[in-house]
This record gives sequence, C-alpha cells and structure tokens, in this order.
Amino acid sequence: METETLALFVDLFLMVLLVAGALTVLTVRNLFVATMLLGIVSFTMALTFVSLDAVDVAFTEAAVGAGISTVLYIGTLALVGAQEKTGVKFSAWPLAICLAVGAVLIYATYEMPPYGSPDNPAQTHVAPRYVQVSPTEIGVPNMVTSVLASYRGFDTFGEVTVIFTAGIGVLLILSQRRRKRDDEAEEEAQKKGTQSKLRVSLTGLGSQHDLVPHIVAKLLIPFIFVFGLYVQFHGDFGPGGGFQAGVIFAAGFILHALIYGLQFTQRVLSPQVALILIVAGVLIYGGVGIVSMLMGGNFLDYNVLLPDSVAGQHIGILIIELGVGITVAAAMLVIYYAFVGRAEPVNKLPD
Amino acid sequence: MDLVLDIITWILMLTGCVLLIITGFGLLRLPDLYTRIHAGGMADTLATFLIFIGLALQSDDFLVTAKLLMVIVFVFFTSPTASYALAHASFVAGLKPMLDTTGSDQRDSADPDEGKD
Amino acid sequence: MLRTISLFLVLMAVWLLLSGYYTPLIISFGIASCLLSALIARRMEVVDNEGHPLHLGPRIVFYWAWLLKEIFKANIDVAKCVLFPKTYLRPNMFTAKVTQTSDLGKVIYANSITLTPGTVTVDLDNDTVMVHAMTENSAEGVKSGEMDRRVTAVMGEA
Amino acid sequence: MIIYAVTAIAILVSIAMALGRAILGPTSYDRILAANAIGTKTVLMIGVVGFLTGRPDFLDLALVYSLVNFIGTIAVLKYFKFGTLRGGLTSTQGKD
Repeated sequence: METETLALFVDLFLMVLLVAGALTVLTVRNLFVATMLLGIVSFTMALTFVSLDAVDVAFTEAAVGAGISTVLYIGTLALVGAQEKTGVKFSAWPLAICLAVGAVLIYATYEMPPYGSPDNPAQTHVAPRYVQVSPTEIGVPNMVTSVLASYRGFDTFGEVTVIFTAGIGVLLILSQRRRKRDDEAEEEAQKKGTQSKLRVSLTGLGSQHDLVPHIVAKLLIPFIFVFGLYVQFHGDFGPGGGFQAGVIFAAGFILHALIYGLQFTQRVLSPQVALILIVAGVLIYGGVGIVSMLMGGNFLDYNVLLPDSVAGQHIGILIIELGVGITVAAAMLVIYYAFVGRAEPVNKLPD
Repeated sequence: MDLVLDIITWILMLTGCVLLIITGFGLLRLPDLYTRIHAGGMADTLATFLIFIGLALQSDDFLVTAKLLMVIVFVFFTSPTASYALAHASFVAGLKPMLDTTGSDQRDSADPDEGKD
Repeated sequence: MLRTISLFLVLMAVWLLLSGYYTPLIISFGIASCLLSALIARRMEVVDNEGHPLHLGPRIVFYWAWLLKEIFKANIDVAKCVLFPKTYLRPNMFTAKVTQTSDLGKVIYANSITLTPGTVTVDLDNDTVMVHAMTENSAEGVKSGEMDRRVTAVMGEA
Repeated sequence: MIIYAVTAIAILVSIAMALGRAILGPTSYDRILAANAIGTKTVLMIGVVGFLTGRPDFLDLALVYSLVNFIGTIAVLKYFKFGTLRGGLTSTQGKD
C-alpha cells in the first residue's frame, strides 16, 4: 500500500510538472527559450517512463533528449533565427476544435480499462505468450528486445527505414550545393592561420580559446563511444539496443564537431561515408531477412540461421541490432552535418 | 554491521535531501543569474555525491557500486563544464552580474533587458 | 601509439565494469568496441597528454580528496547564503593569476573553482581566470592561491 | 527503505522549484540554468528510483545523462558566442 501511494504521488507530481512545462513552451515567443523548456519537458518525460517501468523507452528519451535534440534545435535556430513571427492572428476555430477533441478524449478515458489491471486487453492478447514462451523460444533476458527485434522484427525494419528516409530527406532538402565560394574562402582563411569570420565572438567579449569544454570533451569522447557500444551489445540483457546506442554514438561525434568545428569532424568521418553507412545499416537488416529466406524460413525468421533455433535467434537479433545502430548513428550525423553546414551566423543575440 | 551501514545511509541521504531543497530554494530566491549558478552547483556537487554514496553503501553488487561511482565521476567532470559554458555564455552576451549589494536593491539585475547589448 | 594502447586498456576496464556478462562472445565484443573507440579517438586527435592524462598518476587522487573537503566547506557557505542572503550574500567578481603552464592544468584549476560552490569561473584566458564569487569568504579561497598551488603541484610543474 | 522514498520526494520538490525558475525566467540564461539543474536532478531521481524498485539496471540511464547532458549547454555557448555551430570552439583546430 505504501509503495502504491508513493507511485501515485510521483505520477501525479510528474504529470503536473509535464503540463506546466508544456504550457510554458506554448506561451513563450522566443524560440530559443522554447527549446530550453522542451529539454525540461524531455527530462520529465523520461522520469515518467521510468516511473511506468518502461526502461527501454526511458532510455531512448534520455539518449535523444540529452544528447541530440537540443543541439539539433539550436542548429535549426542558427538557420532560421530565434524570434517567432509576430502578428499571428488569434482565431477561435482551431481552439474550439482542440478543446472539443480534448473533451472527447477525456470522455473516452472513462471507458478505458482500469490502469494496471490484469484483465486489460493489452495484458490478455499476445503479451502472455511473449512472457511465457520468449525465454525458451528466443532466450534473451530483456523481453522488450525479443519483442522488438524478433516477434515484431518486421515493424522494426519499418522504423529503421523511416530513419533512413529522414536522413536522406534532410540531405536532399538541405545539402544542395551552394556557397561554394564561402566554403573555399573559409578554408583559405584557415590555411593562412587567420581567424575566419565565423569564429569571431559576436560581442567581442571573452577569450578566444574556450579551453574548459575543449579539454573536458577530449577526456570524455572515448568514454561516450565505449558507452554507446556497450548499450549496443547489451540490449539483450538490459535496457538499450540499436536505437539508443546509435544516438549516443552520434552524440560523441556531435560533441567533437562542436569543439573542433564541422570541417575537422568531416575529415574524421566524411558525409559520403556517413551516407554509405546509413544505407549499409538498412541493408544489413534486410540482408538478415533475405538470408533467412534463402535458408528456407520466412523473412526475418532467425530460427533457421543456425541449427540450434535459440542460437539462431540470438545471432539474428545481434546482427539486426547492429544494423539499426549503424543506420541511426549515421542518420543523426548526416542530419547534423546538413543543418549545421548550411547555417550562417546569426547577428542578433537572444535575450 | 548492517544497522551501522543503514544509519550512515540515512545520514548521507538526508543531508543530500536538505541540500537539494536548499538548492531549489536558492534557484528561486537568489537575486541574479550568477548567484543562482552557485546555488545550482550545490545539487551538482555535494548532493549528488552524498546521495549516490548513500546508495552505493546499500548495494551488495560490486558492479552496481562501480556504476554509481562512475556516475559521480562523470557528473564531477561535466557539471562544472556546463556551469562554465553557461556563465561564460551569459558573460559574453553582456549580462552584468549584480555586485556587492546588501539585498535591498535586488531587483536591478533581474531585468530582462540586461541581456541585450 | 603507446597512448592509444593505454587508452584501450582503460576503456576495456570500463567495459568490464559496465558489462557484468563475462562470456567469450560479449568479451570479444568488448575488445572490438574498445578497439574501435580508441581508434576513432585517435583519428579525432583527442588522444594526447591532455585527452588521456595518465602521467598525472596517483597525485590526482590525493588532490581529489582535498578538493572534496573544500567542496564540503563551500557547500555550507552557500547554504548559509541561500538561507540568509541579507547577512551573507556579497557577490563580487575578480581576476586571478593562473600559474599552470599546460592547458590541462589550467582546466583542472578552472573546473575546481567551479566545483567548489560559491565560486564560478566565468572566463579563462591565457593566464588569468575571471571568477564570480558569492561571498568575500569564498573569494578568499581562490585569492589565497592555495588551490592554484596544489593544482600546479599535481601537474608536476612547480 | 523509507529513505529512498523521502529522497525521491525531496528530488521532485527540488525539480518543481527549478521548473518555477524556468517559468519565471527572466532571461534565457536562467532557463538554461533551470534545465541544467533539472538534468542533474533527473540523474539523481533515476538512481534513487532504481533502488526503490530494486532494479539497479536503471543506472545505465543515469550514466547516459551524466555523460552527454552537457553537450546541449556547449551548443548553447557556441550559439551565443558565434551565432552558428559551424566553426570550432578553439583555434587549435588540429594539425593538417
């Protein structure tokens, strides 16, 4: 009873925080401030998932919210400026529609089965089978991984394709050849050892060398990579897997790009190689499916990969998770390259 | 022996809780950004240390203890870096710190226009 | 090259502490992962005596112990400030000399200043730090130069 | 252990206070500070909840936050200082 009251209290508290944060995001006009507040909403969301015991989802929220999303938002703001367009007229219709839909949704929750009850449809449909059979059938301790990567491997293949498409789409829209001359000028300036115009502080205040982030990033980058790979290979045993690992790995590269500049990072991993990696990840995933078909099973049926079906499941899951990880990491990186490579410096500082 | 460990955990974590509350209080109460950064620093350093050491005393798995210590080390590396980045960014943007006042004219620096040039 | 190898060993130790599964398969994944990370880090040029400072040795551990004690004291100061701002709060800003010659030493010093609440490094230039302090007392901790001396000693530059 | 529950509640209250700072502002920097503070407290909360529910594998999440959470703040610094994320933060850009 004690713990139940506590869990209820925590859930309610988090809900209030979530709603307060979201409402504040809606009311601020400065997009930069909205970005920072979205970070707070993401933290609260991760805590909510933790409280609901959905560790894998919380992990994804943590990796994306902490490492990537803020940086990508700021990259976007550097493209479009931080001030929301003013003079947007208030109109009653959208508000009325939103309120009506919200009211219907709240009414609908009364018909929902009680929270956490064992007779819920979600608990009686396929879940019991997963819970009972997957330890012997798949043999992976983390049941989420066996559901995502094996039982619903086809779905996950679709998700990877979505990320692949997102990466390619951003690339097509944002990375058309332009400003060739600017790039060359920048490179010239760098060769001569002079400060390019992009690296002059907007207000002229402060030191030119930011030693503190520089050194700390140097110390931490290898550990970020190892942690990402640890998450990649331990998705079978605990929270984690290809999606989270890919994001963490990309965060390491993004940190490097923030400190050393885009050019140097692109020399470490060029955009072309990143593009090849996006495709390679999807191909690895699909390839496992093709191989399993060639060996006489269905698409993505890992049982046939090895004589022992459990070992076959294991190896199949490992390989497709690797494919997922590669695609996600490369796609995040390509999106970052595309956004940041295009941005001109903004000349006005936000408040 | 277990009782001693439990008591130590209680002391450590309760102190951490008190520090956390003071931190939150300081974030709301202190007059300007730079002083609030100091308050935030309390939660980043000592409160994190105390609470995680308290947890580490309770874990019987060596690997869990190792992970807790790793979190402490990483937080001790990254949080001052983030604080520096924030303080430096606001300094570069021209936000003037409020200097040596006795609390009567606190509202001066909390003016949003300070951030602009 | 030697640094890359030692980085690899450190990463491997971290992996073994994280993993908890010591089957041949997972350990070989670990070796491959640490190798990959070390090689990428090398390619990124983050493996030098700043990015992988093994030469500091055990001295840094003693320094951390001392720093922890300072953090304790500073926390009490700041807590008093938060609770009774009228009596204690005296924010001030000043610059101090940095005597370390290496970048790593300067950063350790600057981050130590930030880690002790009550003082925050606002700017780190070639040989000066600009510090924002909450009280005269906490400012004195930096101005007296004891922390600076200790960091220089850790770096072996004194 | 009741102390876990007490700590969890203390952390939540502290998060709420930091959120108050984020809502009040008044400058963007205050909101970044609030976001940072909530980040650290999220690390603490995850650790404590992991022990409360007896599942220390939550600690992996705490590790992610402690490792990569400062990247966002560095991006903020860079944006404020240079208005773009393209160049490097330091002029020591590696040897050619």
